[in-house]
Amino acid sequence: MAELSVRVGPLALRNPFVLASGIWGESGESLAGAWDAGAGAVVTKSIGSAARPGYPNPTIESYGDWGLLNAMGLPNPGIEEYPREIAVARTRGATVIGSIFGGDAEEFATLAREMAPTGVVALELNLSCPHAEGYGTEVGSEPADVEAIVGAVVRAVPIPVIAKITPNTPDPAGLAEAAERAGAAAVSAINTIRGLAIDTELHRPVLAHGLGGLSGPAIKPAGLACVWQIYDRIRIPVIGIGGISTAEDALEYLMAGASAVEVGTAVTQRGIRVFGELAHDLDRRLDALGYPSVASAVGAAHPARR
Amino acid sequence: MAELSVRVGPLALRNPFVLASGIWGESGESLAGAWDAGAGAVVTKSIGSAARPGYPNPTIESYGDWGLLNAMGLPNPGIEEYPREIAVARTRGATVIGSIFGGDAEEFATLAREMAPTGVVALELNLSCPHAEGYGTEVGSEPADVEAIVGAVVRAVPIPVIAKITPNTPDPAGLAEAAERAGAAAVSAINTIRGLAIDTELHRPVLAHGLGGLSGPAIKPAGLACVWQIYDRIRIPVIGIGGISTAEDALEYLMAGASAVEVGTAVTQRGIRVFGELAHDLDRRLDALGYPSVASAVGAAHPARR
Amino acid sequence: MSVPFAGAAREGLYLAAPTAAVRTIVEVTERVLETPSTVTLRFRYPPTAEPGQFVMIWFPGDDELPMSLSYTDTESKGVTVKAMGETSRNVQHLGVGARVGIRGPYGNRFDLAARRILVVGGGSGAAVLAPAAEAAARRGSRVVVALGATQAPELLFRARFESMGARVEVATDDGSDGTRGFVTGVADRLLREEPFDAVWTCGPEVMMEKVARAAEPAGVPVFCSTERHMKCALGMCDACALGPYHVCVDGPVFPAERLLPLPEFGRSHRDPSGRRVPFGSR
Amino acid sequence: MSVPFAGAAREGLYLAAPTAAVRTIVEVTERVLETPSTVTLRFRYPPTAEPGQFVMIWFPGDDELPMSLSYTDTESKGVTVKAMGETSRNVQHLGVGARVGIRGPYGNRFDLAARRILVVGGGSGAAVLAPAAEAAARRGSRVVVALGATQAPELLFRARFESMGARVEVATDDGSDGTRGFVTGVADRLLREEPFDAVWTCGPEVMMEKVARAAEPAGVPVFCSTERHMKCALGMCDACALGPYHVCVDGPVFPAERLLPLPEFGRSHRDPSGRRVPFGSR
Ligand SMILES: Cc1cc2nc3c(=O)[nH]c(=O)nc-3n(C[C@H](O)[C@H](O)[C@H](O)COP(=O)(O)OP(=O)(O)OC[C@H]3O[C@@H](n4cnc5c(N)ncnc54)[C@H](O)[C@@H]3O)c2cc1C
Ligand SMILES: Cc1cc2nc3c(=O)[nH]c(=O)nc-3n(C[C@H](O)[C@H](O)[C@H](O)COP(=O)(O)OP(=O)(O)OC[C@H]3O[C@@H](n4cnc5c(N)ncnc54)[C@H](O)[C@@H]3O)c2cc1C
Ligand SMILES: Cc1cc2nc3c(=O)[nH]c(=O)nc-3n(C[C@H](O)[C@H](O)[C@H](O)COP(=O)(O)O)c2cc1C
Ligand SMILES: Cc1cc2nc3c(=O)[nH]c(=O)nc-3n(C[C@H](O)[C@H](O)[C@H](O)COP(=O)(O)O)c2cc1C
Ligand code: FES
Ligand code: FES
Repeated sequence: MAELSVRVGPLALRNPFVLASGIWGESGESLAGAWDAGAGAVVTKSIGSAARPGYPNPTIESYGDWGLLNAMGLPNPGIEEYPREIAVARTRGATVIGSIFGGDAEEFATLAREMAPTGVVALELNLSCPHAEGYGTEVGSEPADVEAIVGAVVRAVPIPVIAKITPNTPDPAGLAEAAERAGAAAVSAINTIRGLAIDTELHRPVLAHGLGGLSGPAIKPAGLACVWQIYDRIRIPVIGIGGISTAEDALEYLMAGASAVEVGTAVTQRGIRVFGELAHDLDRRLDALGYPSVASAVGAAHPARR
Repeated sequence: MAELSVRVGPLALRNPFVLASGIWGESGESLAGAWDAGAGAVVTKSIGSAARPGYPNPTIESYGDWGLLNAMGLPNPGIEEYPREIAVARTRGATVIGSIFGGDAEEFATLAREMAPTGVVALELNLSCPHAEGYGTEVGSEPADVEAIVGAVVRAVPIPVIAKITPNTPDPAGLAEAAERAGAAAVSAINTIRGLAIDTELHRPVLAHGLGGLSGPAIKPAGLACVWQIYDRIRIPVIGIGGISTAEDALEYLMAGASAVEVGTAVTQRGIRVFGELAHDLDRRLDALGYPSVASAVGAAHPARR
Repeated sequence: MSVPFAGAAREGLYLAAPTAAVRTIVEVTERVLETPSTVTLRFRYPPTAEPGQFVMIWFPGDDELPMSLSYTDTESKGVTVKAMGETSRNVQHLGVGARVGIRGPYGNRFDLAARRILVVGGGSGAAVLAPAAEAAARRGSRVVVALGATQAPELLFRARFESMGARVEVATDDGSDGTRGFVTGVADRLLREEPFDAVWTCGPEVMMEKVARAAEPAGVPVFCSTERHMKCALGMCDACALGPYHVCVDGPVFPAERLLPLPEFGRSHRDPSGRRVPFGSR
Repeated sequence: MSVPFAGAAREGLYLAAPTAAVRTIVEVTERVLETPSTVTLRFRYPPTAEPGQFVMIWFPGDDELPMSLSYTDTESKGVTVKAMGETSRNVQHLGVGARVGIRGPYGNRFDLAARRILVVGGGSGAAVLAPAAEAAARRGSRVVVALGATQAPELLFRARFESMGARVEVATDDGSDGTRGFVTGVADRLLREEPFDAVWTCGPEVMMEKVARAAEPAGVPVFCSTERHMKCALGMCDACALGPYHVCVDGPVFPAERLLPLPEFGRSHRDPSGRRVPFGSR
């Protein structure tokens, strides 16, 4: 029985498997459901200043078992309504991390001030959605912007701030360093990879929005590369995201340097029970390999640790 | 019988299927073999100033049928020896595009001057290899660098210059614009996506170099997104690359705005005969959809064309 | 890994059939005007489907919408679309040869084991009930149908229900056929007249709630085919959340006993932004 | 898409068996010192393999190298490694329990149809010839072996060849056993002594070329198991180019008639950078 509970900077999680933002994250009941299924924490859908319907359908395109393209367009009920959903999840005992998105440092700070008092244990800043005009990658691709936004939020709220980094960049570690400089408690990576699908029969993009973001197994190599590079350049913890659907995938992330991981697309393949299964399988795998705890495997693939 | 021959700026190709750099590209006999198998043109391995052995093995990791991670490390016989390989391919009638990589504008220009007289119809500049220290993305991620390198080569040689763009960037179209400003005849996209694989049993990266680049079906969405975005922002033609293994994949690229495509990893899945098959299948597919030529499908998915 | 992105239904609810998550473009092979406001589109789509399941159907240039399969049992599948908002109104004008995108089928199915079934349909609800009733009748079950509409010409699939040998009782808001008023009244009466092993219902949620409450005293289990705004249909995006469930993978068919305890059942749904919106307020 | 990244052999050459492209970590279950400079490592690796095929074997911390399977017919596969450079020297010290990465098997195989086979092995070449000869002998073919080495203790798999019922004739450079000199001399003599339907050879390329030329007058087809620097083993990176072929997918076994016309056969190979290097100049 390996020790599954982890610390991610100031956060204590019962296990390293966190529900990723945008999956089961609009309603409090769903967040609670993911928690009940065994998630170590749950991240809310990214919440903005006002209610947003998101893009029209089609919003997703599937590639069988290796990938999923989506352009939801950051639908969310808006910061005014959303606290009641967090309240539902909290009543059920869930450890909730609030995700927010904004167009600039000020909007992020305002959202943070409204989200913090709801009892979320930390805020994750969406600096990385690849398909939302004026948000996400558009405000999170330059270290200076990341530093400004993270700094503004850190100054605005007393709870830990996690910067969620884009993979659509030559230097993810540079963005992570900016977040660290600005006082982030942790960095999470990655969000989806910018992608497009075209229907040749109808000669048009499949998604109503055109561009979308790829998630699922296909992006695991990219996510691992980002975590690997970031781990070498910052001292705050990294949360690994991207294509995790087995305990083995998660262990790759841990060994690459992640202190915890987020799981998204796998929920559509394996159902929400994936959280309980991942924890169980990781436990057995750590035992087999002789690691006494999740923490002891973190960064194990880096030369200094080998 | 759709018209398969295409023009890519000043280049005339017998069909749009070009052998991508790094695949069958070290020996003249292999280049000739790809040409004989039906490729519309063949791109050489990226050639540098001196012979380079590349990274030690393992240099590749396979993900079953959806992707392949490699870190060859730009092995190549060096510009002094390589012209004899080009000569072999040219003797056999192949349309050869020479690929070069360098650490700065000057090195690129020098290589270009040595490569141009070998009879290559164009030069493709590798501004995008994601795992070679001092080369590739490290010199091709900033528009200013791209502009300087492309400009130096354009001034150095009389033949068309193609800038091969990285997907590991927030704004591929910005890099393409820089190439256009500097006088490139075309832009090609994409190179591989930075990636990593970890062996949990041995707690170390699988590839000897650690970081590598992902190719194959998994990167098709990313390649299409880049071509789509680039097409809207430049007037010179785009060559689409990434995960093309069927005529349908190629047609997606054409409709996204590519005037031709390069095919790499599919050679390991379907053998070199893939070139003949792609041309045959694309012909039938264009007929079925009522396109008289490859050219008539280029950009067909863009709103202005629908 | 071998499980495609199919949506994974929760244990303890019905089994969902394995689904084809990848989109296919199909051509409309047949178009039938069922009522003045409702059209059926048929198309060749080979994946197996069960009565109760739905597809995501993409009307290129317009929206992609969830639609129950009104024909499930051959390769020639069908959807029956009622004119509501912009997209479903546009659909009324699609002709043979039109191309639409299909993914699915998604979701669970009606359990066909019951021997005596009361079917209660309101509006376009008959679209999903008809193939289920047909399958049950074919297995020898007794099927009784309470069918409601605003007015006589809008009674959907009346002839189809009759031709499967079902007893059909109708209600119209304007009394132009059958009982004047809501179909729930007819359902109440039928529940008193005959013994049933199951009630299947689809229609406005308020109607389904009434049916469910009416059947409670008799102890007859009620199965409701529910609707929520849908985007992914893969149990991921949370758009279709209904209490702890996701209609796209845990439903659309739920036993009423699971729904009645939910504060939102019959009262509110969520708009595309995820805001809770009371029914009737849109 | 269903074809994994397996390497796709060219039409007109032998069939390559479908391969497992994904890497597996296995444990060494047995270690046998075959000669003073050669060790066999056995490990459990279930994918089917044919005599002639090779695997890419990763010695973590060291290189990944192509190695012929010296044991192919059960789940307990094996490779037999001769000490050459740094990695293969390190391999000599690997013990039971050591973990190595395997992908493959790759490449084609020896054609077992011939009834009378002359096997000509030099140095570690016997590693790939032994399982092939074994399989042929088991099918009832007559197997005659010409085995060469620098000195008697280095004669690889001599006992193994003998125990399969083969006639074994040896040559050593120093005359410490059998004929003094090259194994090609022995092969020449055997070709004159007996009729053969096929010659199989593996060893230094210069040796194989000699064998091929010697068999030409008699009209006996010769099959050479060739080596080139390998990286991908998937027919992609071009490292293993040999004329128009890629040894990893079109070979490693080639009919000599395909090789003899190539200017580089027996003369040059390519170093890891792709430069053409004459044999013996490394
Ligand atoms: C499981 C399921 C099965 C359905 N089966 C049928 C059927 O067989 N026949 C039929 O006519 N209709 C069916 N519907 C309803 C259908 O999906 C549409 O809601 C309806 O056609 C109106 O769409 P619209 O775009 O024309 O309306 P709009 O003007 O866009 O909106 C009107 C209302 O339609 C609903 N709606 C719009 N988009 C969606 C969406 N993506 N998902 C769910 N609801 C949406 C919303 O409640 C909205 O308020 C079903 C819905 C679900 C969830
Ligand atoms: C299809 C094939 C089957 C082989 N089967 C066997 C076998 O059964 N037993 C055996 O002992 N050897 C076999 N070899 C040779 C083996 O792969 C190595 O070349 C040898 O072990 C020397 O490796 P090293 O790293 O110790 O030598 P190094 O000191 O690194 O180099 C010595 C020489 O080995 C060769 N070499 C190094 N790396 C590679 C590589 N990746 N691919 C090919 N050659 C390389 C080069 O010619 C080099 O000049 C086979 C090679 C091939 C291509
Ligand atoms: C449907 C969908 C919606 C998403 N919405 C959000 C979001 O609102 N905010 C965010 O930061 N990331 C969002 N993401 C990205 C995920 O949180 C995650 O970073 C990404 O999907 C990679 O992980 P995965 O491969 O496990 O899905 C979304 C992903 C998907 C598939
Ligand atoms: C083994 C391998 C080697 C490559 N070498 C080069 C190279 O030398 N120069 C270059 O520009 N791209 C190189 N690439 C990138 C390919 O040219 C191509 O951009 C990429 O693989 C995506 O296409 P694909 O999915 O069809 O393989 C290489 C790719 C692979 C898989
Ligand atoms: S539509 Fe049901 S969760 Fe997305
Ligand atoms: S090793 Fe044969 S082509 Fe790469």
